Amino acid sequence: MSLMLEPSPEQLKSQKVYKEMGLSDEEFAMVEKILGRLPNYTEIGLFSVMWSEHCSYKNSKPVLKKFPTTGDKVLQGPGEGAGIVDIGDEQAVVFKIESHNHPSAIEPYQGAATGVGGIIRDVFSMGARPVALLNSLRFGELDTPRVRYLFEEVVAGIAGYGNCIGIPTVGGEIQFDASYEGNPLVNAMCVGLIDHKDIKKGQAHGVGNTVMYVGAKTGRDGIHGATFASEELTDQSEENRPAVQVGDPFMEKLLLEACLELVQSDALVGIQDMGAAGLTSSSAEMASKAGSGIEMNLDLVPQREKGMTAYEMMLSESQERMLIVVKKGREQEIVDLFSKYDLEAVSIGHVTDDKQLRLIHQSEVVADVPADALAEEAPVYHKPSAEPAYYREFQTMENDIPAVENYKETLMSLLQQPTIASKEWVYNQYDYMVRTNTVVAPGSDAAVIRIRGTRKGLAMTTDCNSRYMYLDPETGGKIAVAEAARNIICSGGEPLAITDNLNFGNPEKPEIFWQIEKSADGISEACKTLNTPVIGGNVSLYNETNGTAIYPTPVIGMVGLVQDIDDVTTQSFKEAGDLIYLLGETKPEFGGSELQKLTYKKIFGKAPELDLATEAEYQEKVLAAIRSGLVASAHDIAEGGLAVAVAESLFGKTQLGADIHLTGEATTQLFSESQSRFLISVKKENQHEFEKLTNAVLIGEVTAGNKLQAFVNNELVLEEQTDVLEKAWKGAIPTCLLK
Amino acid sequence: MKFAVIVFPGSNCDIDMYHAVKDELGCEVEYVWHDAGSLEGFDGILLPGGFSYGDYLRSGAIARFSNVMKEVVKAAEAGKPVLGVCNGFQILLEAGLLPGAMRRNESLKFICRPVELKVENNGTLFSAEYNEGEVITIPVAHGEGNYYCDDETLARLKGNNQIVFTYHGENPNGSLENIAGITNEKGNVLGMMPHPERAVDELLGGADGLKLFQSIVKQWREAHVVNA
Amino acid sequence: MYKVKVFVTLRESVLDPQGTAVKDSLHSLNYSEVSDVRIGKYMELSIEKSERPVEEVVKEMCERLLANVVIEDYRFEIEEAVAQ
Amino acid sequence: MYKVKVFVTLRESVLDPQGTAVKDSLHSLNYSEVSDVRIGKYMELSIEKSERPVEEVVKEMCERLLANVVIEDYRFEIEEAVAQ
Ligand SMILES: Nc1ncnc2c1ncn2[C@@H]1O[C@H](COP(=O)(O)OP(=O)(O)O)[C@@H](O)[C@H]1O
Ligand SMILES: [Mg+2]
Repeated sequence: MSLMLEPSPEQLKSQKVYKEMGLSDEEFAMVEKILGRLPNYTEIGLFSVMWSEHCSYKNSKPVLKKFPTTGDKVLQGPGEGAGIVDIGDEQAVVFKIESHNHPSAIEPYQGAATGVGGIIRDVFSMGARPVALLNSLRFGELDTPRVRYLFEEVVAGIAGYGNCIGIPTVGGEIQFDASYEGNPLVNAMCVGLIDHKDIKKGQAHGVGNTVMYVGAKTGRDGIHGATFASEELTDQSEENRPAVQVGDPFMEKLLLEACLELVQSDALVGIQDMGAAGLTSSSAEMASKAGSGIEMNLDLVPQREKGMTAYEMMLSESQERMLIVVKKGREQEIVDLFSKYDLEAVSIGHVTDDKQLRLIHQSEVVADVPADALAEEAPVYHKPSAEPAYYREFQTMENDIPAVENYKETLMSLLQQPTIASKEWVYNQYDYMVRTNTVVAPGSDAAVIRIRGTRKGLAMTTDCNSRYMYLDPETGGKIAVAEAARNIICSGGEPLAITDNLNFGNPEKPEIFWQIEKSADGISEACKTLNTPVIGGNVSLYNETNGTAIYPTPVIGMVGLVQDIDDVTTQSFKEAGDLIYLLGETKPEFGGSELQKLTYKKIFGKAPELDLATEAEYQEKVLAAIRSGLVASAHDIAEGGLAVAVAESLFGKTQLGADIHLTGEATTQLFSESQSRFLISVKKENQHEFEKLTNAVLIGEVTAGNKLQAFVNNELVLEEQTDVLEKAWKGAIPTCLLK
Repeated sequence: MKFAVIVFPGSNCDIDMYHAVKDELGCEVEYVWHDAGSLEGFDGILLPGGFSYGDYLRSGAIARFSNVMKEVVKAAEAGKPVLGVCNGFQILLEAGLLPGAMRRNESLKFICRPVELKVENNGTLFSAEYNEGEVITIPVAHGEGNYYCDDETLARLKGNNQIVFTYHGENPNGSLENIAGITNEKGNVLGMMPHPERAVDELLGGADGLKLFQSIVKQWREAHVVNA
Repeated sequence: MYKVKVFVTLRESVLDPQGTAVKDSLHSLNYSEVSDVRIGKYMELSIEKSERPVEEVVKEMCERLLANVVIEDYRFEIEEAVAQ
Repeated sequence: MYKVKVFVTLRESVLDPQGTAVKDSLHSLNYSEVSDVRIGKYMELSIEKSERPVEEVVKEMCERLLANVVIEDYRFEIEEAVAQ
């Protein structure tokens, strides 16, 4: 029926139907040239999704080229479902981050849930067992019902999927800022473990081998999701949006277990998940990467709805589906394997040698296009870039120290800023313990999971301070990587590599493109100095609502190796009598700080400086001290400065307190957000040795007094009960939600 | 003593249960798939947590029809220890091996955190190693742990000392009379929402769950090993 | 073919946390006229004709699976649907 | 007083994992005659009379809270109840 409604190739061209699919006149002409004829409706659909920004990176490729992607330990860099890094003993860690921003803006629960489901598939499609999930979230200020709804539902969606499938959600970060009000960010990261011998790729080798479809049936949901993700959200988005995808974590749990059994079989040739652009991207990419072709009979595709067209089946983004290539003649084994998990595995095509993606539907060839053209030959655009006026102005500003009247009240207010406040309300909804490997649960700098059967552990974190990014994307980029690494170091791990998620506004605006370029420069430089290559990532552009962009938000996901689980260190002070040290220099740096925002309700000026050489040196020293067993606790000093860091180190152990002695200008000493600083506590008996290893300054002592006291220039400027501070910090987010 | 960990489609704490028994107790243990037709040779049956069949419809409602559940019923009738944790508890309720039913948590939110439990009855084969009234810390992780039963059933639970664990301090889910874990009348089937298998290793934050498993093993040894 | 609608509700005596939460939300949205909310499940089943009377089949399915009679009540409506 | 029954169901093309799981379970219990199951919500509300027409109030509540119109459809029935 609906086939008859599809426009003819001639109509496609004359009525410019391709424009609604997101293709430009030039791009349509390129397709016509590649094919040597006019494309039909299905074919132009394939091109439109594969050439969308989301799938082709046509606007971001020149930027991604800047990233260092290789290293001694990198087994798989960008280009597959997820990157892979060696961790010794023939084991490797697999990880990737991915965004689900636009779907979450429309239907937050399902948008977030399917985001989690998608990134898990990316990891197990490499043959890895997913062992942990993290996320990075951005919302508007919690003062409108819509934002509170988005926040609550996104958290519930992440929990709903992760808890059900049984992968612990062990960490993440959340920031609140008005720029995200209409366009929240939902980035999900998955970490997996694999033995080297099990590494699988998404490649369709071997002419005559069979292409099989496994997992959920295909419905009309999510058609043109990739294109939708590559446009700005407007008030009309509600109408244009594709049918919302609903996640089925139970289906994915079965699919996960079946696929992990499958990777042990030598019948398997290649495997890839059907993510964005579903059947189209998985088939075209698997063929293109292997230098082969694929022919599929769409009549055989398991369908959830009646009367689906070729176009609909190829563009559907129904969840929980995988495409696999298996050796010819071994299909029945695969069918049997999946049926143990109540799943269907269906042969739908075969590998060819002509490099074409050929589709047959109801006995007719409905598409016949070069696989490379879809997967590899999208145009690449070098967008113009222009330094924004705001940046020039901010760079000329002197450092401004906000006026503080009452240090205690200021600390209390900072602890109640939702960005700083306890995220317990969030992570208590996540099963962060399932699979019983979580050594450091959410709430410390980085999460740590042990690797069962070894002494090793993995430390992991996501970080990005978008305010610094906005003020100065290059410095902000460096800070994001440095902060992630600092979190790993403080937990006793050695940074291995990163995955990144570049969330930005519309790249067609030169000021936005400038932000993208500059932050990539900063990230690249930091990755080189800190020896953490980029092994994969994701790009999410067009994050704007009605013309206003979000803050630039290139989220960094980092994983580190804990060599010996005894090295695991947390941020909490351990015992009264321990000495408190500050490593790193404190300067009057308030640009983009929590105190600046609290005081002026806006941000301006320069971002804090970062010297990468100093950062690297300190990180090395702190890790050495931890590995020598000299450190009782270590905490990265970030939002809210030293005072907040000390308070956080006290929380969770109500009986403890701290006396801190500082010299200099009090506001700066307490609340500046200078970078490359660590708050470390050390047992008295280790004082001498610790001081030999680092040039950290002794600033105080952990007390039994249940009270935080800060002295500046020998004057007591701040005094409050630990439990009063903790209560304010814990209660802040629940209180915002009650309003 | 040899344990079976029953694996339903969607179980996800099976591995935790398996390792708790194997690594911390040093007992023999095997995974048993939901369609197994026999539980012969197993001395103790463990139903792990997770989301069997996605917990769609009601938690535990679909799993209780699995083939293996007939064998679990037989094992329970034969007096073998049967422990259901979290989803395992929900399945035991749906299967009628324990009285009552689960509602959604009062907060309507999934809740994951360590909670304090009070050992109400240390006279069961699951709790003998604890002291009566002892307060222990064990994590919960569930969305539907809000236990309910009618007055008559409650009176019977109390009368027979079937309430083994209650929440101490804050009740995380709104359950009736703070109930966290109950046995059947005979005392050989225990269902509990908190996860003792997650509390068997100080590295992961605590080991208060260990005594539960040790109670089962000790009891079995006393009954079966001739020279005990 | 029958189209069967099944309604499953918590028993009167059982406190309904979801219903309470929805009522509270409605009140905070100023729908003070709402005095009670109970939340249950609504299922639509398509059932082919078979030898057994459809009422008997549906009742059995409800008792065995669709409702938990310890805390839930159920009722159903059966419509005969015209085959397309 | 009105007694209002609200039926919330997933939109046609939206995947219903619950319905699928229940259908599969019914099949394995040998109810092979069941060809489709969709699961939705059923709510019973008691609403006091107010100035605004009750239809209008209920529709608004459905749109704002009771149904998620992005993926769900709703319908309702209103009965006037005799005050006890
Ligand atoms: N910001 C980025 N940094 C590094 N690599 C990236 C980035 N964005 C995308 N990539 C890489 O490009 C490849 C294609 O990404 P993507 O289309 O998201 O894969 P998938 O469809 O499997 O999710 C992946 O290997 C991914 O890691
Ligand atoms: Mg992928």
